[in-house]
Amino acid sequence: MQTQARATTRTGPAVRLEAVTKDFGTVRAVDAVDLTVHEGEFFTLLGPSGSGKTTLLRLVAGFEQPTGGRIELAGDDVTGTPPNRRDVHTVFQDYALFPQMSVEQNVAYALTVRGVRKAERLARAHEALTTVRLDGFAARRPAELSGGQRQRVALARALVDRPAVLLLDEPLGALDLALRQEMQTELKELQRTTGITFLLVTHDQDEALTMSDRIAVVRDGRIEQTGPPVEVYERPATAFVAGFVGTTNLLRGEAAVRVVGRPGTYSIRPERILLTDPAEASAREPAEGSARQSAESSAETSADGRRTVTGRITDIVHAGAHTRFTVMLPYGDRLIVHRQNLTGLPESARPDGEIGLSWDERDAFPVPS
Amino acid sequence: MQTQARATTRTGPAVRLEAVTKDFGTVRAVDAVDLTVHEGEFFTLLGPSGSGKTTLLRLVAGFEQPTGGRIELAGDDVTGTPPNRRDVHTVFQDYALFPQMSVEQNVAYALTVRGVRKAERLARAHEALTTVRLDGFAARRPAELSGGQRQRVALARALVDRPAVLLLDEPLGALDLALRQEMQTELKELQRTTGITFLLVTHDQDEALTMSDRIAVVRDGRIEQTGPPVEVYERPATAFVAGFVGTTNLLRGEAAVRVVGRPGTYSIRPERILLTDPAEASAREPAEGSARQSAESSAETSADGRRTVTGRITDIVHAGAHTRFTVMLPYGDRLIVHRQNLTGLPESARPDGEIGLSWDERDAFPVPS
Amino acid sequence: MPAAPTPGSRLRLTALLAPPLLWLTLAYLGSLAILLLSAFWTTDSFTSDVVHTWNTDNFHELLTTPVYRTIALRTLSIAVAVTVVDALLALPMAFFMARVAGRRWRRPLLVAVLTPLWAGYLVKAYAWRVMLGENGVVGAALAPFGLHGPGYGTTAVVIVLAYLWLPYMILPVYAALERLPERMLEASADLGAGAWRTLRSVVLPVVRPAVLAGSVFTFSLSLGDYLTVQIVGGKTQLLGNVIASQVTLDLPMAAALSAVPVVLIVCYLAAVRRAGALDSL
Amino acid sequence: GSGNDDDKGGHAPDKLGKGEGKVNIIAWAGYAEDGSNDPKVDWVHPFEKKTGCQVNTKTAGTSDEMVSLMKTGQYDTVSASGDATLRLIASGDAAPVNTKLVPNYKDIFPALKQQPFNSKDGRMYGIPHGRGANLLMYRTDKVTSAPDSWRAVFDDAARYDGHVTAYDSPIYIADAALYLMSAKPSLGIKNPYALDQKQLDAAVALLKKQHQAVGEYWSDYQKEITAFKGGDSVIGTTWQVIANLTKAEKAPVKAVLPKEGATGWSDTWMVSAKAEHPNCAYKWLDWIVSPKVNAQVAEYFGEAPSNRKACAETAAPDHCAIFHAADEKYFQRVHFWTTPIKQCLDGRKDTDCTDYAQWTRAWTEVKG
Amino acid sequence: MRISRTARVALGCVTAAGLAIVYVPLLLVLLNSVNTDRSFGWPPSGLTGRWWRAALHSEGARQALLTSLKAGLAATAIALVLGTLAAYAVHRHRFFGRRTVSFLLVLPIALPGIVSGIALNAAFRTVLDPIGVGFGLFTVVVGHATFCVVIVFNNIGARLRRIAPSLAEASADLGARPWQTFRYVTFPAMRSALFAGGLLAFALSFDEIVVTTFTAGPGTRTLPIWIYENLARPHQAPVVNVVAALLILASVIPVYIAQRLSSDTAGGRL
Ligand SMILES: Nc1ncnc2c1ncn2[C@@H]1O[C@H](COP(=O)(O)OP(=O)(O)OP(=O)(O)O)[C@@H](O)[C@H]1O
Ligand SMILES: Nc1ncnc2c1ncn2[C@@H]1O[C@H](COP(=O)(O)OP(=O)(O)OP(=O)(O)O)[C@@H](O)[C@H]1O
Ligand SMILES: [Mg+2]
Ligand SMILES: [Mg+2]
Repeated sequence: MQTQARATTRTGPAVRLEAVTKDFGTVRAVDAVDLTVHEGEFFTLLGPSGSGKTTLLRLVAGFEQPTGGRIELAGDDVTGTPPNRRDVHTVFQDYALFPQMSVEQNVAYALTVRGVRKAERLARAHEALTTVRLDGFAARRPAELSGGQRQRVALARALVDRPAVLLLDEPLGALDLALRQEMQTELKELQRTTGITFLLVTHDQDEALTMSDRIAVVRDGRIEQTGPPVEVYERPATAFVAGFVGTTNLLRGEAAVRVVGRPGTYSIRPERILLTDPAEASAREPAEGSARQSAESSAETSADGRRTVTGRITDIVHAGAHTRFTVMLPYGDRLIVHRQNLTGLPESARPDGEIGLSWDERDAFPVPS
Repeated sequence: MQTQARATTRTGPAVRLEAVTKDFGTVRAVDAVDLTVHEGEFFTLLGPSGSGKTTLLRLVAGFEQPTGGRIELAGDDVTGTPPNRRDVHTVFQDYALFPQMSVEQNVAYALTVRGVRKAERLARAHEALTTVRLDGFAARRPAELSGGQRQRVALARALVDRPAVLLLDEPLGALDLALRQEMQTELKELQRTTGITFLLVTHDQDEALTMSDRIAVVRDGRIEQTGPPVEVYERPATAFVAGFVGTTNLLRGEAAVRVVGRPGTYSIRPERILLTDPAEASAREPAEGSARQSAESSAETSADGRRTVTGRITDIVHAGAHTRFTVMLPYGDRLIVHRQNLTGLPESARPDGEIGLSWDERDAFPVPS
Repeated sequence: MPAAPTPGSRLRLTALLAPPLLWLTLAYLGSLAILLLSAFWTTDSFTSDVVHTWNTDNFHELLTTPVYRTIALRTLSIAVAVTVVDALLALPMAFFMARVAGRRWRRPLLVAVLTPLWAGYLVKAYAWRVMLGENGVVGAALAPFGLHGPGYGTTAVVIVLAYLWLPYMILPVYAALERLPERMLEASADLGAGAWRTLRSVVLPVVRPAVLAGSVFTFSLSLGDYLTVQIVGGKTQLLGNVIASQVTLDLPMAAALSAVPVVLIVCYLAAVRRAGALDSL
Repeated sequence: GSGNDDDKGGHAPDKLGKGEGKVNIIAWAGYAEDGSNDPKVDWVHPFEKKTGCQVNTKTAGTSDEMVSLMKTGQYDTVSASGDATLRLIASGDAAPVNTKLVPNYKDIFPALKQQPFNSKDGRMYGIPHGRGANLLMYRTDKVTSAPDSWRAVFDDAARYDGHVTAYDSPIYIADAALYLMSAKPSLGIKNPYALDQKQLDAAVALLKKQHQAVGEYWSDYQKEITAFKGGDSVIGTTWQVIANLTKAEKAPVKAVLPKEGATGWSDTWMVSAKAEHPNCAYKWLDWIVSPKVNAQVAEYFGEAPSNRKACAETAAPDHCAIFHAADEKYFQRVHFWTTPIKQCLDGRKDTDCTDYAQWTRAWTEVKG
Repeated sequence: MRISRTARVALGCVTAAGLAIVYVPLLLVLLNSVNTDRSFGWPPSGLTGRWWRAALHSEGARQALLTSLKAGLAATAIALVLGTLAAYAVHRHRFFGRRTVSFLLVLPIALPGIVSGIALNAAFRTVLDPIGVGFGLFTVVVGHATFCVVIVFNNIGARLRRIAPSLAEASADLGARPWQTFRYVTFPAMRSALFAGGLLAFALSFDEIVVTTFTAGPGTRTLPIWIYENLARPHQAPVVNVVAALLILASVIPVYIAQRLSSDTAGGRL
């Protein structure tokens, strides 16, 4: 029946959720979510633990039935359809490989249950294993594989009959960093070459940012923001998104007035702040008209739209590719500054040194709180 | 007996391993390791999965007996001493909280077994819980806590009687990124305020780099390099260390000659490479005497010790704080370049654009392979 | 995770639950109900025919005749004693098997413990009869120490019942001990606890539900036994014997007597279930 | 319902029809051997061959079990002892037997016919099978005084503290009553199975005293033999066959019929009132008391045969002598088990006697 | 936990002593099977092989063994089906009264055999008899199956707790219909637990005597009943010893296989 599903002309986006709600007893895990994933897209659900990402994915796969709303796959309403009749496959976080079957049998499973002939089954299983570079491992049992290899078998198993949508629930969560980075590249590559729609769940912002075409940030069963990685990162819709996607300096109330110069809530990314000599900072020319230079503000805005401020470095941590400076401003505000480890560090960038900070005014963007 | 141990004057470093070897049957998990951890130090064992980090920690804790060599704690040979008579406590990766005891009872356990009076026990348990900001949770069971909270209970339990050394086996491995970063800061803070020697095991380079006073990189049961984070990152002793601690461009053989200008194995960190306009790159003045300008080299070295090269951008990934460029050089070498997301990106830094790359000659450092 | 009820899963649940529950209700609970109901009937004293007139004479007699109370108490104490003896034996044995003996030895040891389950209950009881006799093995083994065997009687009953049910206690305790994460023991030692302390604070709480689960068997099997008592009990009689002797003669009285162990065991099970031990059965 | 309804229990057939091809039997262990335990001991297969009636045997351990099994109505015939027969007759579970249809009945010892434990109102309710006495057995090495009275296990029981044994059944109360008949004539016991409340109380008191010296109560061969062999029991009741077997195992024991006489058992093959296979049941009745088979059973089980011609058929020529088969003087001293009922069996009309249910409760109390 | 040498030795001694106590009576049974005496006895008066010969020719023992095997297998089969269904319901679904089900399932084995026996007896008599179903192998099987269910239930339940539910989901996700999921995924994962549970259930049925006594019909003689009848009979006790000895020797095999098959800890759960 999956072949049939594929044969029908697609009449809509790969996945569409309309006002989908899911309650577990009194817990509302998913709360009136609208979501559209386009065909061929690499879409990521990003959110903290317990935000409802897995539940959303399980609703799409059909393991859970929504309490309200409707779910469409390729334009067809599948709200009541059981998992085995949906043209989607899942890569589980724990891989869920069948322990008693060989790698080959695992990968061929979707074909076996559809009654595909043995010869074709094996041919296609090997093709899928080749795609994930595991063609030599067909005869092994899952227990005889390393974590990364298992992950790839799970992938091959889900890809073998080219489902319309592939669902991935934190597929890299159990791997160590080096392997995780390697697998990220591979996954992205695979999605590109197969053209299958990927719907990925993760709580790792790096993973979401580097792999996705679009990201939906989930919080407490609701979607806070949907958009391409750059947009989500550069223009977070809420303070929560700003904080969860990347590190940020959040400034509210008085601190915002003092540092940014305006009341409200503002976010400044640590990597957007430049370290300068304090002398240089004070030498900058203030902007024309002092309306923008409020009395309480400890910072100044120069004519070229850059805002400068001086402070004292309280902590320096060498974090490999960048160094993290913690700078204490007058009035007790604290800013985190990241600086790529290149040459040309100002003299005073040492513990307890007086330092100048400057950023483009537009980099301190307001966020609804 | 722990009180006694603490009462004796310290005569040596907090932990010292001398030619310690541990075999499991035919597997040599730890291979003649020498290691010294000073008092009050935050020391990290960093290495890939299966490298023997946990085994090393367990040898120090006394859960395993070395096959050969000797182990000293504060100058005393403890090679045969059982765990309960060593003045060290462990924070286990899975926390190993006692499920049937309340948080308070868990934390007070070390005091209970030493027969401390109930009133004092409770007072000190609460003090420890306050340190980890969990004073309101004393009556709960471990099962009623979130992952991060459990982790902190485990910490409080190990800290309650101020051991000389605290051993931590991937204590943050099970947490999600946001929580992990928060806990990193907390751990570091705790170590600073208590002055206890921390010996941490991790496979996460970021964690190791940001938290440690010194790092030992472990591989196949041996220590490849020991040193402060900056040193390990900036001056990796081996290609393995260079690759494992941070991302790197490793250049060997012909590629080294073409890119670096000399035969050998070289590492260039992606964040050390500057993106420039290709015009600017070729405008640079070659260094005097063309000895350094070999015929095969596709790069040039300028007078100020900067090496420049041009290539074509094949991939751009916005990774939040930085953007990752993949640049294809003539002859097919590929370089990864990280660039902090600041203003002033060259015109041609777009997909398929011709781009100039430049780096300080010293940033392409040779590594023994 | 158990799935939440949806229309489809509810149907499947019904299909899953119906056969076992029907069986249980029809074959077992129904039988029990019939039995307990018949406790309210009486028997023609001569013909042993059941007279279907509703009355509570049997229970009245049960509660007012001192000998029944004596027997019930004796039975209860024997069941408790057997359970205690088994727990005391099973704990060190299971501990050795699960935690001290090498990995290679575990399976053979377990086989060694389980094999006697097949040897035939009666045969074993008779073997003990021979061993406990005046000139039996036990007497012979104790003689050099100037001691006597216990002879036939309540002590012998406790010994033999404890012997018979020992595997039922070892098995769950062993399973619990084997599942106990090594980490817990290490954590305890790491925090300064010696072996005894660790046993008391960490091992025992984990083992407790398993002991309770095992005790469901040792306790209830002892409570109802009457053959072993016949074989090695000397002149001892337990509830089981009285029920057995009444059953052919006066079924209603036997039914009333049966209510005693039923009530005892249901209470016991309820208590054990509270401790969460039914899951470790 | 009442057990005195004459119509109950059905009627004896006047003539036999063809065998039904099957018969369900309740028997004491050893009464219906089919060679499955010992190929040489088999009188079931020859019966099946001869009559075409397939035999299903259920072995019962006690009289009470037999009664309850008969009540199921699934069985055609039973080898009931005297403590079960009257109950079966009264409840109508057993039917009267037309002895004319059992040719071998004529050779049964007359002393076994028309006894209170196998007949009612002059009608036989079964065919007598065999008999034996409950003897007094003791170990000659431990009991040197050569007792000849039940006093040894009652008033003198304390001498063998912890080593006295007794039969584990309410019917054993009769043994105490029998002893009281001569030891305490003032109680006026005439028949050990007809005790009024006062007499029962006296017997129970005696048994309670005995209880203190009892090592164990026995109910099967095996237990009794091992107990005497091992020395756990040194004195107590026994059956002749147990005595013989214990002696065969080289234990120094001796069994005597004490001067007070003894209780005993006489088994009767009865037919169920609801028998589904009455013809085969009658064939079985005739077969089992035929001289040869009767001899076989008597020898295998260890009892006195009921058919006087059987004495000529025994393998051991002195079997009948050992078991006193034809010794009517011997059996006159034996009071065969009879179910105690409300109407006193000794003919007293002025008082109610205690029934078996009361005995059962008394027995539970004796054992404590 | 580090266990001192002394403690290890002490524990080892207790275990050894325990096992010794477990095996002494069994050895005695073996010994008695070649004892010339007709009844159980100590010390043996001489050695003989005639009981073994008699036992091997004992038609009754063979018949009883056959009956026991039939009853055990049938009861086990029923228990496997019912126990598995119940375990599935309880461990893979949430419903009101979930814990009560496990409680009820435990009852038949927790209540004394004599109570179960007479209850079943009374019920069969009042219900089955009138409709013409007599006591026999069938009633024995019903009785045994009732208390064997919980054994299977516990074993399968323990296994289900350890099988990740995601396996069945993965199968459905890959297009398998429910029965395909059962055939390819669930059943293979449960096989060893089924075997271990079945074996224990069988062992329990095989050695059951009390319930059997009250549920067996005429001519239905299981091995324990045969043993019971023959133990009480002077001529047969040694033959019973032989049968018991054979059982002991033969039982090592299934127990060992069960242990091997279930990589599970205790192999079987009660
Ligand atoms: N079967 C269930 N029954 C009851 N509550 C549930 C169930 N599944 C999920 N929940 C609850 O729903 C909420 C969302 O859970 P979900 O697993 O979708 O979160 P998640 O975003 O995937 O988290 P994580 O990153 O930790 O996997 C949580 O509060 C969780 O406790
Ligand atoms: N008890 C043991 N028996 C046999 N081999 C062992 C044992 N413990 C560890 N090893 C082996 O020793 C080596 C080192 O293991 P160890 O657990 O110390 O690694 P690790 O660095 O902590 O890895 P990870 O990051 O995966 O925890 C591995 O090859 C492992 O398989
Ligand atoms: Mg999740
Ligand atoms: Mg480790």
